[in-house]
Amino acid sequence: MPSLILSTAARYLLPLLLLFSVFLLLRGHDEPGGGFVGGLVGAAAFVLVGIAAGVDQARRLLRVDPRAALAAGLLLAVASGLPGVALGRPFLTGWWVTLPVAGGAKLGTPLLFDLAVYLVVLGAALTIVFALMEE
Amino acid sequence: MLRALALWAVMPVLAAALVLTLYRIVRGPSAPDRVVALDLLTVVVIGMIAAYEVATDQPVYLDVAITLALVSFLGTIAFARYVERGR
Amino acid sequence: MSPRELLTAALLAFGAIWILIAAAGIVRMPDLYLRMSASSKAATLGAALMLLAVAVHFQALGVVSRVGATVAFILLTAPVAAHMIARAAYVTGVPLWRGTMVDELRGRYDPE
Amino acid sequence: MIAAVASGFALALAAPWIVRRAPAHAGWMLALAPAAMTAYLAAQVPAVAAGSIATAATAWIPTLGIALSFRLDGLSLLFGLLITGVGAVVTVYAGGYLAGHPQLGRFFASLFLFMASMLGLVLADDLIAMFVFWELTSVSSYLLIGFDHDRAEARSAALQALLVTAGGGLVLLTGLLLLGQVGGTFAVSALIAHAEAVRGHVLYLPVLVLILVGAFTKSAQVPFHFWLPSAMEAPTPVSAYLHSATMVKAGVYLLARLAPVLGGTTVWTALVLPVGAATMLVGALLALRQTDLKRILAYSTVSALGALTALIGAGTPAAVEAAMVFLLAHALYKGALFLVAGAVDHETGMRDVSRVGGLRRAMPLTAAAAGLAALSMAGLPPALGFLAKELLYEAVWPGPGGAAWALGVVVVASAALVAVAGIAGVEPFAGPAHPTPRTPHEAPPSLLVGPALLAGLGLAVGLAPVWTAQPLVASAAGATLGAPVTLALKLWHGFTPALGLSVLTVLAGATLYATRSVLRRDAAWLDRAGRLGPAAWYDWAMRALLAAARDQTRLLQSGYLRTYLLVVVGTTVAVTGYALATRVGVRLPTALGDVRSYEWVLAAAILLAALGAVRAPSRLAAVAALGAVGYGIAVVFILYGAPDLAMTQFAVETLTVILFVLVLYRMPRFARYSGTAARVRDALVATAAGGLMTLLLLAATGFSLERRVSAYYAESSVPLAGGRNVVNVILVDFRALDTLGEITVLAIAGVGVYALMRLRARTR
Repeated sequence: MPSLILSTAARYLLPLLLLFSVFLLLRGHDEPGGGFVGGLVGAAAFVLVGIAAGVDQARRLLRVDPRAALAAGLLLAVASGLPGVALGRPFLTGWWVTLPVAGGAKLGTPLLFDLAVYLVVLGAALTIVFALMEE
Repeated sequence: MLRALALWAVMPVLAAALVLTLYRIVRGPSAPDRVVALDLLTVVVIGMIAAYEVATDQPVYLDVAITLALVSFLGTIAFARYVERGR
Repeated sequence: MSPRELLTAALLAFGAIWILIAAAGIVRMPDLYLRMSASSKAATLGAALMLLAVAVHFQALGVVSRVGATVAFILLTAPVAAHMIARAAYVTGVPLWRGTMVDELRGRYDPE
Repeated sequence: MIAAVASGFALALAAPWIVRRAPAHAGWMLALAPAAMTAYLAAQVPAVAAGSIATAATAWIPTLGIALSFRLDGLSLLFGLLITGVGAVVTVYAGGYLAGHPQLGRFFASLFLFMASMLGLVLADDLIAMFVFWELTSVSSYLLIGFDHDRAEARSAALQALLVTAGGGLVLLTGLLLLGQVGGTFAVSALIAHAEAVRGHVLYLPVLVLILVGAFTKSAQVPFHFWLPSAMEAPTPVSAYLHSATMVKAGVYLLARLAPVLGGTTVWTALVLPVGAATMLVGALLALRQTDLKRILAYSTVSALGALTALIGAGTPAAVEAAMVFLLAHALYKGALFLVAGAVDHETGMRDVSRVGGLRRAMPLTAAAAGLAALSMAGLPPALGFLAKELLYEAVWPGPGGAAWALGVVVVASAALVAVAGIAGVEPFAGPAHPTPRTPHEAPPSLLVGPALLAGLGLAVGLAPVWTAQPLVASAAGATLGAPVTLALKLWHGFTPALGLSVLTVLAGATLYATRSVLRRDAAWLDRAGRLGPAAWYDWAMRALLAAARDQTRLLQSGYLRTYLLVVVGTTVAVTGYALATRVGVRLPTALGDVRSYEWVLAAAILLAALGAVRAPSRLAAVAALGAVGYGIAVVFILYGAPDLAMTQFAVETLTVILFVLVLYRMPRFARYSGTAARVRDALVATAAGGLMTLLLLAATGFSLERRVSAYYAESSVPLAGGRNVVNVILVDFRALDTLGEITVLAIAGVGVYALMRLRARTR
């Protein structure tokens, strides 16, 4: 018996939560945050939808199966280590490139790795929660 | 002076609130009592964070406060849903 | 003590006192629903005041925006949470206080 | 040499493919390789006889000083020739014997795996390399004994053989490692130089005993002999090859190879000689008792192995020379007799000696080969066996110190062996023809060439020992004694007391042969003795092992999550506690002064919440209290300036609450299951675990941490990794590999839960 109030609140809260989660992820390198907590907050957002509107709605909203996110995360993590090897340095060495856009914003493999961690944490948490939620 | 005030005046008050909340968590006859107490606990902690930030002149803990606010809301909702289902 | 510091101190103190009142309410009140009325309202106000103190104290854009987001978030989620818990409690039959004068909801609320 | 061993293994891989290509004459084609190897080794004889020793080595585990080094000297050459020569003959024989068998490819693969590993064993100069090949032979013997695995007896026999030989292998490994330590090197050739030091070393006895046990299990000496007769479940070519000519002689080879290092002491003779003699006697007597052709030959092999061990145990030059000649003779005639037994079984479908007879008319050539081989086994003049027996008697002749009992045992055993030669070689072919399930006719050529060649070789070497065997045997004996030896092998030794003794033995053997049926009946008491014998011990040990396993599983895998947790937490506390107490020493906090007041309150709050969780009346209360504890710890993180940690802790805490809530919803009503005793025990374990963690943390904080590490991360966080948040930089850049590990664990947990839930859903 999902309560009407909760689902409406969820509809407003979800974007805020997701925004905050990505915000935490991207800021992780300089300010407190990072892949782990970002992933957790992201998972919390979808759990909220799960509770408010039921698991199927949450799965539809996620559009991709949590286990796929899990796998993609792990793959990305390993992939982000490869450029280091390509440069003859040990596996997972950081490699940075300064993008011309936004005043020389720097994009580096550690950020990719952080994103990978985000995906894995999100995937794992949702896999578990959705599995438990399913009747 | 402000920093001392924040630390030695406001913190004890919050500490007292903390103890009262814990009393309710432990004794609370029904489950929802405990959930409400836990919710209040979150607010007390947010208060502590705010006081601590002023005391240490460090704004960095605000993110912790946001995360806490977001996430504890979820805890309460989950509890509520569980209590509704009986047990 | 510059006016800014005075304001921060006042806000902090008031906030803390409101939270203390909420905690006292949660302990002294006889039944769940009264406790909730005390705690959700007072605590939210208390936290908002203290966060405002932080904003006043630092007066940096980053800080103020984050404080604003937090306060907005708390104002949005607290009532919803309180509603959910009260509903759950009422539905599962948590007893009201003996001295309750009238229970407008009885009989008119169909949980299904 | 490495090429020879490597090609052996390559052949093992190629065999199945070759069999599929040309099933009809696979045997012949595959036999070419071992034949080529024999030729190659034979070509080495003159060089080796002249004393030159070929070596080849490649580094294998340099850090441990273990190299895959090979060394071809007389002893290895003799064994190498046996392995490849008999191997070639057996391959041809197996091609015919198992013609049309669906899994012939698998048979040849394991056969060549065995040949290559046996060759590697005899050529290896490094103890560890030799051990690896040793174990490989045990494994391939397991594969071969259990070849037709649909028969239960074959499977149990294979398992028995594996357990006994591999068990011995373990003991051997310990011995070899100890020897390596004592001798300072794993290379056998180098060990010989340190022989004095090894023999004088305090660890000499344990090393000797361990290695002897390994050798005795492999060469089926008395307490461990029971696996060989039951290994007759293997197809006959395997019995002929492994369990007579090569594998069972690996133990003898090991003793011979290590004799210069370990031998020569009174302990060596006191241990090896009696065991060998006892095995010789037991094997011979039991052989008389059997009726199944292959089991008779198996027991006689046990006896022959006993003789070889005894001779090497004696250690005198005469004994060693006798051993080498006897080794060669035995391989030839026993191999031939086994192949004949296989032919008889193949043709008549029966192996019971008492019910088979008069085959000489139907299988003349096989009969001839069998007769020749029996001649050599019985030790009659023209055959090599006679020469071997003469040398055997001269070696054991009680000189001034020699033990008279040894001669007595040897004579009795030899007499029995003569009788066995008659039973195995002559009885099936002599006398009137008996009805048999399949009408016998001459064996196909592939089954004939084996016995004929081996028996013929036995005769040829006997007639002209000087050119054929003398250089080989002399260098082999030299390698065993550690000193070059000159040897004059001649058939006729003149009228020596040894000759008189052999005539006596032959006569005794003939009488035994004549009264064989009587012997079989009244030797029934031997079976009763068998029940108490080692075979019974083995069965008892097996049953005891299974029973212990069952009890242990029932105890530990009780199915209750509670017991698992108890065991896990209990052991961790015990082990870490012990380590902490002994190494680091318990360090209680002394300076409590600088703890601020609200930190006390926080600590009290966390404790109160924890107590609340423990005494909670309902599951939900417990979860709520746990949530409070989690929040308390997060506040501690905040107070000590760790925003990242605090955020993660809050998030994790809440998700845990959510998970709990979801799980509790499915649990049955809450009731107090455990009694007070259980609760007290759990409380004790929990407090112990908590206490341990506190002490660990105190100890950790007590250490003067290596400031350099944190300093390095702090100041290199921006330049190297371009990030001011050191915690995250460490997580994602400096220690990214650890994080990779952690997220993999997380992924596995996620998938694990998913699988469990999916499984549960389907079973409902």
